[in-house]
Amino acid sequence: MLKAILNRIIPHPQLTGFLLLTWLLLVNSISTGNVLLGLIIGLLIPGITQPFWPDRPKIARPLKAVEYVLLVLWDICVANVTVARIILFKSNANTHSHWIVVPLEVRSPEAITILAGTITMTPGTVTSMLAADASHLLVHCLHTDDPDAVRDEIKHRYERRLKEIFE
Amino acid sequence: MTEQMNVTLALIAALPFVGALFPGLMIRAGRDACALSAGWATLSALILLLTLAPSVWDGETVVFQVEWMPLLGLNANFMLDGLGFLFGCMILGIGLLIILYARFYLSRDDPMGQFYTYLMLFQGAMLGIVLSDNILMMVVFWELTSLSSFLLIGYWKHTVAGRQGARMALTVTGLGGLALIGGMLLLGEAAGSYDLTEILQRREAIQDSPLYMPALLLILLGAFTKSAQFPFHFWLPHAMAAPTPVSAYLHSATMVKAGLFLMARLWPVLSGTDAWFYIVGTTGLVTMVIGAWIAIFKDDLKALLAYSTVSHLGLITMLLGFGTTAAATAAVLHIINHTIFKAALFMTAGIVDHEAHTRSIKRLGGLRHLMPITATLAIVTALSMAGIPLTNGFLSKELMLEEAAHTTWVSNPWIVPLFATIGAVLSATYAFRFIAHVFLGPVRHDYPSKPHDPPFGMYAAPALLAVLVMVVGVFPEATVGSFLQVVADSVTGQHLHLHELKLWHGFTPALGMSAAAIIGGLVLLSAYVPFEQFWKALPHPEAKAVFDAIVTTLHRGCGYFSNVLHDGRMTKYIAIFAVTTIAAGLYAFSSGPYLPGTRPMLTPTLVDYVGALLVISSTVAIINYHRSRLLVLVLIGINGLVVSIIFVRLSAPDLAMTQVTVEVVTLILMLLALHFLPKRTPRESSWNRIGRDMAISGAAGIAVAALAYALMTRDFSTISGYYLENAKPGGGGTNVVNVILVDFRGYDTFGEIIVLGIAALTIYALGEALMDGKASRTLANWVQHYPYSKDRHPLMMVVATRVMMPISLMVGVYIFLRGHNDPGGGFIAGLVVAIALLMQYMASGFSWASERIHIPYHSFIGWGVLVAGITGIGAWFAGQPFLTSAFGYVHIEPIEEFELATAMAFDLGVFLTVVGAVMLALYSLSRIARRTGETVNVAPMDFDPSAEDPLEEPR
Amino acid sequence: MELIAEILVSALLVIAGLFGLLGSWGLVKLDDTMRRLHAPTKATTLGVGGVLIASMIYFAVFLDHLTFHELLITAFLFITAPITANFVAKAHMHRDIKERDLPPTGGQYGWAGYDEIGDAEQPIDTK
Amino acid sequence: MEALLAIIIGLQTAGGLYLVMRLRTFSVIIGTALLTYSVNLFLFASGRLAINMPPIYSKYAEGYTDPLPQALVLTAIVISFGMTAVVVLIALGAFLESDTDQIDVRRDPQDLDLDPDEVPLDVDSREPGLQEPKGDFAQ
Amino acid sequence: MITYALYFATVCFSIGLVLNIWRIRNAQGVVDRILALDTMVVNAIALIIIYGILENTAVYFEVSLLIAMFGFVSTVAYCRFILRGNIIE
Amino acid sequence: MNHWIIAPVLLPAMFAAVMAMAMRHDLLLQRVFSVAAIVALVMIATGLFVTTLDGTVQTYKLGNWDAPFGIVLVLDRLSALMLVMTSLLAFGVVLYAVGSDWDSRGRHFHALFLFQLMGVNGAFLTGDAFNLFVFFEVLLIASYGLMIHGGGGMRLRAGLQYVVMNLVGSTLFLFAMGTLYAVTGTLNMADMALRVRDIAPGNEALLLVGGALLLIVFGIKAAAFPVHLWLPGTYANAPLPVTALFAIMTKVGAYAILRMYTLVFGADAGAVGDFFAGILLPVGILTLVIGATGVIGAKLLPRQASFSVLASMGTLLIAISLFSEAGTTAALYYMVHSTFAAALLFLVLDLVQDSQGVTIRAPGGLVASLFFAAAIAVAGMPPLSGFLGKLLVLDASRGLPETPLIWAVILTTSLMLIVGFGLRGSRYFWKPLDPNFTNPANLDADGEPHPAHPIKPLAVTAAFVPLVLLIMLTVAAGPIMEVLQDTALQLRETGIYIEAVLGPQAEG
Ligand code: NA
Ligand code: NA
Repeated sequence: MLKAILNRIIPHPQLTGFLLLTWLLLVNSISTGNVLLGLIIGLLIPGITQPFWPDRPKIARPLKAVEYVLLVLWDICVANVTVARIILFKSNANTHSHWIVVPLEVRSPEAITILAGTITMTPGTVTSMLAADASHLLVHCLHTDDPDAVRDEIKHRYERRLKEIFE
Repeated sequence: MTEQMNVTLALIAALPFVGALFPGLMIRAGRDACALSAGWATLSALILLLTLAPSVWDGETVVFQVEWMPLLGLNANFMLDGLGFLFGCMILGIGLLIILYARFYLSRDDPMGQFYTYLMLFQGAMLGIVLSDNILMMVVFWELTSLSSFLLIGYWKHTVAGRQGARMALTVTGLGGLALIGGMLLLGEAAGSYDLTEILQRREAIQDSPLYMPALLLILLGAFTKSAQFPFHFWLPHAMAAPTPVSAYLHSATMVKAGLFLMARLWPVLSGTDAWFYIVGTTGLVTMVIGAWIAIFKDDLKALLAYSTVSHLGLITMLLGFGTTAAATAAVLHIINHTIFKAALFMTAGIVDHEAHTRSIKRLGGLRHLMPITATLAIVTALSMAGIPLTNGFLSKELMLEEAAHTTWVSNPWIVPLFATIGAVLSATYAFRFIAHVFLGPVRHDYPSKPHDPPFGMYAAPALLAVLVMVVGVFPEATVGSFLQVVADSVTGQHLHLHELKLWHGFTPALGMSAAAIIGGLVLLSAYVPFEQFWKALPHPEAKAVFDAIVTTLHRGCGYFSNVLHDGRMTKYIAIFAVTTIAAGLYAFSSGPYLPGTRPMLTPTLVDYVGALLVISSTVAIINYHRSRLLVLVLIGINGLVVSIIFVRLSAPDLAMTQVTVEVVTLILMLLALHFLPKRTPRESSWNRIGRDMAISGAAGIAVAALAYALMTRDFSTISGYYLENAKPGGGGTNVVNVILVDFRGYDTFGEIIVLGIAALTIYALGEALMDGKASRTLANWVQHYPYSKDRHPLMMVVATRVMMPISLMVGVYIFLRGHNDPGGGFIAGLVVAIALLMQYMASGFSWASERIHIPYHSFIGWGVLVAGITGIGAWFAGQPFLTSAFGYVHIEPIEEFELATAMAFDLGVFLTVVGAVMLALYSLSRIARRTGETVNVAPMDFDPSAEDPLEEPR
Repeated sequence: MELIAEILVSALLVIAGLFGLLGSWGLVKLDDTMRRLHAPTKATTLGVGGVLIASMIYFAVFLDHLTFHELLITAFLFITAPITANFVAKAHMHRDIKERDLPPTGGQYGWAGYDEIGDAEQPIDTK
Repeated sequence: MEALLAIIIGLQTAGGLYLVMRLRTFSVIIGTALLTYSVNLFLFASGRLAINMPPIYSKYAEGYTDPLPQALVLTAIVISFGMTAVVVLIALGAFLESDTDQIDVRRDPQDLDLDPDEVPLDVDSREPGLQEPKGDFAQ
Repeated sequence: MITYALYFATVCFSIGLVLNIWRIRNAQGVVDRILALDTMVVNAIALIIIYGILENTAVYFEVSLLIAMFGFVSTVAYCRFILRGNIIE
Repeated sequence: MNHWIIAPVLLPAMFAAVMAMAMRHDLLLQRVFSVAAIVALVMIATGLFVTTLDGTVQTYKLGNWDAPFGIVLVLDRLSALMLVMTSLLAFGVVLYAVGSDWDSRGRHFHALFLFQLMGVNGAFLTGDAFNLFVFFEVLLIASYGLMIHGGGGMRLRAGLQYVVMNLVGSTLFLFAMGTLYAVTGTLNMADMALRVRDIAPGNEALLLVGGALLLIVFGIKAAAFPVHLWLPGTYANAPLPVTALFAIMTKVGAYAILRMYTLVFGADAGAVGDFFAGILLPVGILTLVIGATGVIGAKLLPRQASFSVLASMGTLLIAISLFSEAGTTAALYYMVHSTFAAALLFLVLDLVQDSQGVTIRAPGGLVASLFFAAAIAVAGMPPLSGFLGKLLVLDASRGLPETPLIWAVILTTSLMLIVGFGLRGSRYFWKPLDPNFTNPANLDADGEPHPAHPIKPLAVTAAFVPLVLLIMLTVAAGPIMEVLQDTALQLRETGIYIEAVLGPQAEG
């Protein structure tokens, strides 16, 4: 009963928390008034957006998520250097681009999206398209001589972790 | 001359108009009732007029004055003197007879109520002319006679002749009427008054004035057109398309005499100059001769009579033109006589037409035996027209010849008498022809209808007039002598010592001329057949052809010109507008002193140059690639982006934010519309055109740039300091721009949100209209010309939106709340929220999303306007004007102090309107799209891999 | 402390500037739209990210004004950049790349842009 | 700076006007959008230019630029947004209803009918109805 | 030192913008241009932030926030137009 | 402070908002509220008008901010007159729209109608130049909605032209506004007037540029040559009752010219004032000539009527251009007259079309009589007020070097109008329909002619509203002229206005 009511009031507890945080980032001051206001907004907005997000995934292991974020951040830095080197020092003719098909095991749309995003933000790869049934990812690789290795790394480095986080 | 105020005069003037109201209603009670209702008013007016006769006979002027437009000098002033009395009697007396006659003349198919209404309107107008004391008032009635005669001539509107004749009369008399307006205004200025009683006293002032000549010409133009003087005579015969009662009334007895009346009325002040003599006298003489000449050869009874009327009007005009009192007296007498015999003649012609079903002289003859009464009446009156002794026509014609005999024209004593005699000969000829070819001779067997005398009601009126012809003709002094004296006195403005009117004056030149006329007439008639051959061999310059050519050319020329100018080519309109603006700006600039500005300029940095480069190149690219529409939208996005960066650079964060947000919403709308529009613009303009447009727009650009530069580089003093000082203390906000928007100039903002609201309503209404029209069919048959990607609601976008939308909404709230103190505010917040929703629509489709969050668009707009309005109105309760703001600082533990301002409520109104308006516009566009038969997704994304059975029918 | 901050901020700015420039340069240099997509997607994000972090540090240290605004923009860009890139890629593929030029998915269905899934009749909205 | 801005304003005006004089509704709309940019900048510039002086109270501010034109431009932006939305929709509607997106509605200058009452000049126009009088009662 | 770094970054991003414009001028298709515009947006955001640091003010921050938001929306809209025609079907 | 001054703006706005929100599905309710609102407007406007009769100029400080910093509404004789005129016109038109069912041929007619009134009233009342722009936009955008009411390809295309022309005009308005602000540093019209009077000599050229641009803007609204070209297409293709309402739109332009170029750029502004007076006369003359030319040349009645509006605007501009007491008096009288006359004409034309299907087929007596009356009014023939108006203009323009030209043009064009209306009117109303003639526009999908609609009594009654007003304008011309003369006097005495807005010490 109580839980049901609480569910009605706070349909998205994580989102509420996230919005509160965003609010505080925005107003840039932590005061009672702002926290209260942030809470109110954090409660109201999910009320509006809730119908658009009917099945929320469970984040099973939040700590893993933090780890994942840090990993990706690091990879992004590396990615930039990698891409920089390709752009600066490789002629177009010497750049070997490939399409890479990545079969997916994660099924949650959120996980797939995060994976796709990660791929795009990290070294030399851009998620170009999903299979119609979201079972595969089409990735464009800027330069590699071993497409399979790239595929394997994606699966190993990112998808595995995402599976852990979401399932 | 003494004046006497008498309200009867107003009553007389008003009665015909009152009478005009009835026939239309009374027609339901029958034709007799209808005629009676018109006749009643006329008779009453006539009786009232006669009650004033004693005053008139005493030489008094009866006046009645009502102020109408004293500032203009246009007043409802009426006066009655001898001349007015004469015309009044003619108008009402003949009017009464015509009403009687028309009752029998018109057929059952003719709308009689309409006829009598028009007739009474005309009567009122005509009476107004002759009773007006104010010359502007006279013009009013003058124009009214043109209008009512237009209606009467066109009474048989189904006939070509009726319509043409009506238009021609309207055009010619309208022309004269307008000239008359000018003339009267000038006359009034020369005389210092518009009141006749005043004007008639100021002969010297008027004739010495430099305005005399233009006034005279304009007034005479009015008089000549109305009285059908050469060369404006041509409309009168065509006006004969009217029913005969109308011809008898308007086109012989009354309206055409309005011009004569005017000349007689103004005779004391306008006549006596050389200009008057040569213009009026000559015109009259020429008209008299030409009219009579043409009349002879007319086979149509009414045409013959019409040209005869032209001729007689010329005669009278000539007499007035001579400028002597004796001639004027003769003119007056002929006005009386012509009215009597010509009205009767028209009525008899009408009877012939009514009975024989033709008025063609060539088909008539011998009617004397079949309709003896009519024949008698016709012959008596026609003899009067010919000027045969013992008829009234003889008297005045004799006087005319007498006057003509003494008149010298450009020091030549022969010209006028000669032409007057010729005129008289021709007059006698057509009068004799009228008698001989219609009534005399053997009875024919081929009349279209068997003629016989009409019922008494129909010939009563002409009979009465025929009797008058004889009585006056035999006993002139006893019958019209004193009347003539009264009228002549009033025309000339002097007390004249008239000779007694008598039949026998002894052997005068006039008698000889008269005799010559009668003999000449008989001779010409006897030689009619060869004479007619001779006529037919002559060229016939037709005034109507000229008139038609003018009207046609005018219509064609004006139409062509107007269509070429207003040809619906918007691009041309814009070009003209641009050229005008540039020219006006340059002209204005060169018309005043200019000093260059002295304000120190800001030094641009690298970024500024880059920004400029961006705008310049994207603008050039837009022009270059403008045919590729999607590309243009991309390029214009660059332009917008840089403009907002310029705003940042130049200290306008609010502007930058607004620019960015508006940019996106506009882009979305354009993309939505472009979906249905052609994707490319064809190459259509010629190089010439492109060159022209380049030149124009280049000039405009240079002009604007120069103007902007000139303005930016000079110092000025502005009211802005006040805003900077008072925003916080007076408006409670630290963002001065926002305080201006919601407080100092909140009223502008109120208007602005209403603009948005209206825009949305318009879009909505248009969308609905398209659903019913051709567009709906076009859409239903919509064919996608390009293959579309199968990726409709992609998973990644949906998921991203799930995160982005709450944040965006929050940003919206944030921007809204901070607006009063920092960049932001209701408008931007509204757009942010709208775009957040839009993002959802893009991700999952409009239908899916709008089903899940129902936004009552109309209510948002309505409430927005109401909230803003009510916030403003709230100030009333504090005794303050609309939109007066209040703000205060609230402190509730444990929350720190915060500010509450009514301006925020106002901003809320802005917010609501913006959201509602954008959403309503999107809704309308999506509705158009759905008419193409688009399917609607029932799941947020095309394929949800996490669903238990993703390919199962979606929830 | 201030010196460290100064060095840090300067370094971040320089790096950000370089990567920003690199992103745009890549856009110019690379010869195929799919390849060009790589440059700005990554480089400019880091470019802006660097600037944003520099700004955060700068305001915190030199103006005693600790702000986290910048994190929000950073987050925004990081969330949106892959989506944008994905859309641009799809648009490019839709216009210029035939399905046969792509490797097969290896699954039951083709790539999303080319293959319709769920052919089930969907309602036609008449509202 | 002033000169740069003036050039930008002028160029946008020229470009906008040029496009407004094109023959298709879409170009015209784009043209008006460009004109809107230019006039907004112009109106903004009427308050003179200032760098880093936003009219928002701040203890660091050395001065404030003229806030009034900014408020005016804001109003103008919003209004022209509404106008643009309407014009876009009308253009769309006009296209769907008439199958053309031409802005010009050509009117033929020769498209004049003469009243049939008027007798053409080449026909003898001598007083119809009078030369051969029918009379008011002719059957 | 920071000032110089700021100038350096400014120059970099400005050149970036010029390069973007070059790409827009010499693009293979409209998608290329959309990509360039998207890059421009990012460069512009960076410039605005740098400008804020230079002028010691946070007043322009929200501008860049909105540019970030709406740059995304408009890029998606362009692409959706190319992909599907109707962007909010 | 007299809160009623804001009522002519607020009342329609609030009613329209409520209508759009709560009554959009209930036409009957919309009609009731719309008519009620307009009746209330008539009463309020009349009341306000009465309060101005004592010669005072009242102001209403919005937000309680003093001029020139806040926006003030100014109620003087002229603005009150315009309000009365607007509301009376609106009353007739809205009755007609209800009576003829025009309001049911599309959505939101009444809300747009009231918003339009709000915009017009706001433009008449405001004392602030930029606010004038805002209310121009309000009335314009509402007019766009009304113009395309009911849809249809041709109407939409014409509507698009109308919108584009006005968009360009609005852009120019802002250019003018920017120029004027940059030179004078103010937006309040009274304040601007003062600043214009002691403008620095080096700024005068730029000031003139601003004024000239503004004049073109108002010229577009007032359909002045050569920026009048939009009018015939727009008027002839809009729903005719809407065109009847648009009779006030051109007057908004005329009003703005009258206001700005007497107050700000008027005689008190010295050389600046003389400059503008000189421009306006030729413009008026050319507009009149073009209008009259079109009246003769037009083929269809609505187009002809549209050109007659041009002609009347030409006459009005001539009168305004005199910038004399008599000229302004004449202008005011002619303005009131031509507004109602145009409304009458367009309502009658709609009656004709409505009663006879698409092609006009010699309709019955009442409608024909109404057309005759309308044509008389528009052509300036007696007995209706058009004649008096023309007399006034002629009278006011005497004694000038240009008098012969003005008179010749006015009188000649009057004849052209008479000929034009006579030509078309007799053809459409008198000539029997050729039985062999079938206008494709007059046939339905099956090739059968559209049945003639019965004339709706309320519509006919509504058409009488402007006619009755014209008759009153004629009969009561004397007292009305006195009021108008006082109005003209007040308009010329700019000191009263400026003092009312800026306070007593302002002038001097
Ligand atoms: Na990657
Ligand atoms: Na798909």
